[in-house]
Amino acid sequence: MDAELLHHPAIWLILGGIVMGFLRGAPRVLLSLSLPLVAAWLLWQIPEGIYGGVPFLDYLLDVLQVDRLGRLFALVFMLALFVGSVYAMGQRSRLEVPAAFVYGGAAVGAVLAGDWITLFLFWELMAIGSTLVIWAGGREAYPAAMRYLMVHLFGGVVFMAGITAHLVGGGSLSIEPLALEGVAHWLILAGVLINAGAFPFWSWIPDAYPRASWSGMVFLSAFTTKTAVYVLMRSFPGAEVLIPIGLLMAGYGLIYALIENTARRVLAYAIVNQVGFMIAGIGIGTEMALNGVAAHAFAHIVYKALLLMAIGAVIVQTGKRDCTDLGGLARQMPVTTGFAIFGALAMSAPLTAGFITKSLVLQAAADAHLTWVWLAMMVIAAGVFLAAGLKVVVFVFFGESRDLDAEEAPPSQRWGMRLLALTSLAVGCYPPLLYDLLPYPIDYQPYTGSHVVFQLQLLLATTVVFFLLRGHLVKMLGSLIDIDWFYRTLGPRWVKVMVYGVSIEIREVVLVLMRGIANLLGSLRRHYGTRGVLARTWPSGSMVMWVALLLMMYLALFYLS
Amino acid sequence: MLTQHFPALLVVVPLMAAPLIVFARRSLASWLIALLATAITFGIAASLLAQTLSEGTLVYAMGSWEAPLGIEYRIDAAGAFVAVIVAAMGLIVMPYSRVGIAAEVRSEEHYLYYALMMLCLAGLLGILVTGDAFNVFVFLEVSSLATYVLIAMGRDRRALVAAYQYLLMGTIGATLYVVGVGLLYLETGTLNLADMATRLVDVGDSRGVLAALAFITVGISLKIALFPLHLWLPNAYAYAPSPVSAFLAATATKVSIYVLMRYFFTIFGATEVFDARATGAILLGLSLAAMFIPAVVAIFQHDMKRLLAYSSVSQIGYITLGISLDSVEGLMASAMHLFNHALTKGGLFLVLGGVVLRCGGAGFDRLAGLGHTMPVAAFAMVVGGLSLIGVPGTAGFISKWYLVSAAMHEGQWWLVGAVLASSLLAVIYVWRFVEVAYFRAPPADHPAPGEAPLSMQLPALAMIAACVYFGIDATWSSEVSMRVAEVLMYNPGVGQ
Amino acid sequence: MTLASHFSYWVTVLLLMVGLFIVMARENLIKKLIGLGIFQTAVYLLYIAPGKLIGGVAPIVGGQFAVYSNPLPHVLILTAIVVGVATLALGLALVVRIKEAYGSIDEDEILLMDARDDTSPEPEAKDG
Amino acid sequence: MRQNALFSPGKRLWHTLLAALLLMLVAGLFVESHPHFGIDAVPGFNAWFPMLACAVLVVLARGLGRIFGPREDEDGR
Repeated sequence: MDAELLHHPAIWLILGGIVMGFLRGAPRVLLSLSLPLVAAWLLWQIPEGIYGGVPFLDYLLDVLQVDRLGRLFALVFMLALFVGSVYAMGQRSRLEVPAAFVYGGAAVGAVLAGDWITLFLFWELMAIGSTLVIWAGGREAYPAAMRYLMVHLFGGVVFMAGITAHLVGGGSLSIEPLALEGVAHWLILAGVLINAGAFPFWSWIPDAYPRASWSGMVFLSAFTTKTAVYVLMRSFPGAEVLIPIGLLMAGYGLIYALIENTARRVLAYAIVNQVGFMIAGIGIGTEMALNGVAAHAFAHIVYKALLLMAIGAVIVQTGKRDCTDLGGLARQMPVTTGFAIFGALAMSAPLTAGFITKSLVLQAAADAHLTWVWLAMMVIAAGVFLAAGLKVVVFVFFGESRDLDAEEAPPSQRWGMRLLALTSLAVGCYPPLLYDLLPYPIDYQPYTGSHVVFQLQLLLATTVVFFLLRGHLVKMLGSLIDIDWFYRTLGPRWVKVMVYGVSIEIREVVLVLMRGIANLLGSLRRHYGTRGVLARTWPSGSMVMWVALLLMMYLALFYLS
Repeated sequence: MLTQHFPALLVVVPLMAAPLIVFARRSLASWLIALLATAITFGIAASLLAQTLSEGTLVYAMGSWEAPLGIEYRIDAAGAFVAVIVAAMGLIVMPYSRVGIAAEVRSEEHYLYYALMMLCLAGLLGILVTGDAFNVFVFLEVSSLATYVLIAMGRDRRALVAAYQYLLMGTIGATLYVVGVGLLYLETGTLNLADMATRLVDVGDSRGVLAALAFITVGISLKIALFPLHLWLPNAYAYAPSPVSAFLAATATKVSIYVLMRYFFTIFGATEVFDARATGAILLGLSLAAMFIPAVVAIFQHDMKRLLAYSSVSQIGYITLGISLDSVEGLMASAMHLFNHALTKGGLFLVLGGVVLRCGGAGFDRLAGLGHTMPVAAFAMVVGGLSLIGVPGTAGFISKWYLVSAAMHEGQWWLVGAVLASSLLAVIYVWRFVEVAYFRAPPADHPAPGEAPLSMQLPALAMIAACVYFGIDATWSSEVSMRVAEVLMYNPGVGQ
Repeated sequence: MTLASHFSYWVTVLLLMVGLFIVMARENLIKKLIGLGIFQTAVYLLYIAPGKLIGGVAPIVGGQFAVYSNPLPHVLILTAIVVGVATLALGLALVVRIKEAYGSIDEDEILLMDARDDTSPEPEAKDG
Repeated sequence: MRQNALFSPGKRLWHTLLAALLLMLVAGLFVESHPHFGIDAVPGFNAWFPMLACAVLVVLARGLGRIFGPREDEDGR
């Protein structure tokens, strides 16, 4: 076992998170602020290379692999943890921040994992940590936390099935690009895509994330989907199937974000949209594209966290979550408003991180001469600015005041936002800060006249369209039926709408079917419940009958076969 | 000098401790004797495992009568492995029992409890060391009779009915086993398991052998509580005193599984019986049913003990699934899960025993708010629950991994899906506990309990900790399981 | 291979089935135990009958005896009888305790009483 | 009720916006660009294409909203 493993930042983060669970007050805040810095320093000390030699199952694991890509993601995660801790200093829940450290630590471990098994172990730990973060959101978050856990454990078992099949089939233990041949690789892809929020498992993001506490969602937005993006970059660069998958996610995210009324759900849909954008970028697969995806993962974490912090501050002040209940807060919370505007601009305006990263991916699509992909990405770039940027900022902070009781966000929250804004600005003004960390050598100049001008054209045009169509946008505010709705509430009303459309006979049949479905849970309880056929105390006579039956079956089968 | 008698001493020590305890009568004295006896037994079992691992099969002629005439004790890595599980569980339950039975067993019966535990231990270990088919039956009955009484000691009157029903079922199971052994005796003319395996090769595929296989399989399946022959188990586990539930959950069914493996692979494995007939297929079907149906039943329980009992039936399905794959990998996964599940379920029942002591019951109405009133116990239960699910970092994950790999080796993709889907059901029933313990307010009449006494908490936490330890460092357990599988598969008792 | 030559087996199988049927069909706990006893006794027959050879004598080594019966099954069954007696005794003792606790030895009645006692609430509906 | 949420940009903001856009369009004619596909060589492509796209998106979303909305569970309002 290599000594470097003692300096594994993920282990320190996770252990620190557990210790934090037993602390309160100042020591806890201090620990939460210092841990990410310590972890970043530790990571910086470890030279690139593979460290391991930990025996587990029948394998020797390379627990720690430091290379440019992994280090970049790990550093970004640490930044997210640090800024999130600053922002969450006032969080009353004793569970949330420690859980976030376990979660973030596991994410760091996953992106620094040198082999599939280590990756999977951290992957599952992330699922548990993030469930706890959602859980800390309070009583309303419990069912969502359970649904979230189920989706991720399901994704986990698919992922695990893929990994075991890959290893049993003689595949290499280290994480290398896979050819997408055979069931094993498809299972791995499916497992990762479930965590990325791809169809048909995308609804967990808007379902669970917005139920976390005001600070919880800031943590949640950073890790799970980005880790999935990272694994896809590692294992499936250039897999063409990822382009349609990513674009589908992006389109879904856009449309739903346009309609959604709850501010943080809008941002959750925007996460799906942007992750879809990145996945499409991975599908392009050129060095430029992969650089762009890695860089954009960073930029996205920064601006999405900034927007979520601003909305989180609003939730703390007003207790309201919906666009229709909010408005005119600019006067009461000017600083927060300023940061929110900056967050929206940081998606793609020049001088911010978003500008220097998004254009990389677009450029890669252009260089690969993928006309339709490039056009779609243009739409995404414009649409997300409209749906998640302009819409949220304008509906929440401007417009008529609703006489909400609100004050400016407290200093801890303002500091969190300030740090993020500065990060985005610094990287946007001096791109080499980020470009030098990218996995591949880069030769791209973001600040050319045409780039700046065309980007400004795009932003201004989108703003104009937004103001022109704002009436429509307001009218359609609401929530749409999503995939999760089908498995959560196959509501009787919806059934009626369906049923009245068809002729009488079919209606009868469908009604009977629907009644059957409605009765299913009841009958399940009858059979499986404590007094159900299968669960009650049986008279010993019937137990003996089973014995006799089984014996007969064995004898008959043995003699006949 | 003494070591050569270890195979016999493994049984004799607890067997002799029982009458000593009865003579001692005093609760404390009998406890001390039982503790000493279990400690010695565990030492013997551990040394036997070490010996069998390094030297192979150990043969001990009872009373120096050589095999064809006398009864021979024969222990190999497989038997010693399960013996260590059983003896270790005994060693953990004993210190726990001192306080653990105080609330559940009448004080004048305490010495009987210890004596019966010793008999049960002796019987279970006897099954593992003996090399004689009929002897297996005798030891099976010794342990079972002790078990019936132990269950009947539960303070609920339903314990009596549970014990009675278990007695009926257990006796039928054992009798069916004897019928099978009788038929084998008629076919081969020997009761020595090793000889039987050799001679069966010549006898081949006769009807008598097939009937014997059927009787033995059904008889042992009853003792294993393989679905749908599990009906006695939930009540037996639910109403027995907590230490007894823990001990039985970790050992009794496991020993029977060992017997089934022994017969399937060592005795019948030499013939074509297992391959040619539908044995594997039937076992596979029953295992799948066991993995799903009782798991769904567990979801709807509102008593933690019953929930765990049904979960046991479901987990036994995993073990028999590995057996039904009929491969070394599958057998290894089974052996692995046998060990890991003993750890997990034993630990969970031990923790629950402390909870029952404090809360006065294991019903969900009593357990509400446990996360606040007994945080350590609730947390331990959650960790054990994670192991039931098979979350990485717990022992359950290791078994799940090997089971999935074994199914992959056989190219059985759909089985992989079944195993993983079943583990999602476990998520739901474990979540039921989490929901009750953390989201519900404690009942109004709750006596504000506080944690269980240390003598109960430490053994319980040790088991749960072991559960995590063997989930992280599985080197030992996987190596030994592999040996066990190889011994069972390739070394059919014949020669050495 | 006539019916007569396998007479003992037929009896064994018949007794096994009768015993099992009594356990299955009777609700009276004591009658169930009687059925169990018959079931076990059938097994004794299964062992002992083949051991006896027509014309065989007790297994005493001596010049004048060429054919003798196999003594092992007898020994085994002695053990089995002991086990059977213990089981039956324990079963009857349990029935006595059950009678004390429930006032009945009818299994259906007892289970009905338990079901009535089971006042714990049905689990609430689960979502998710 | 919902209409209250509407934020109308004042005349000054409108004029600034339009002027800026116009300025950028003019500037776009003078900067050196590297069109890849042909369509992006059309003047003002980066302005009219997003406008068009956003309009289409909004229409699409309204249509979908009519079919799939509103949601009828604890999230629905």
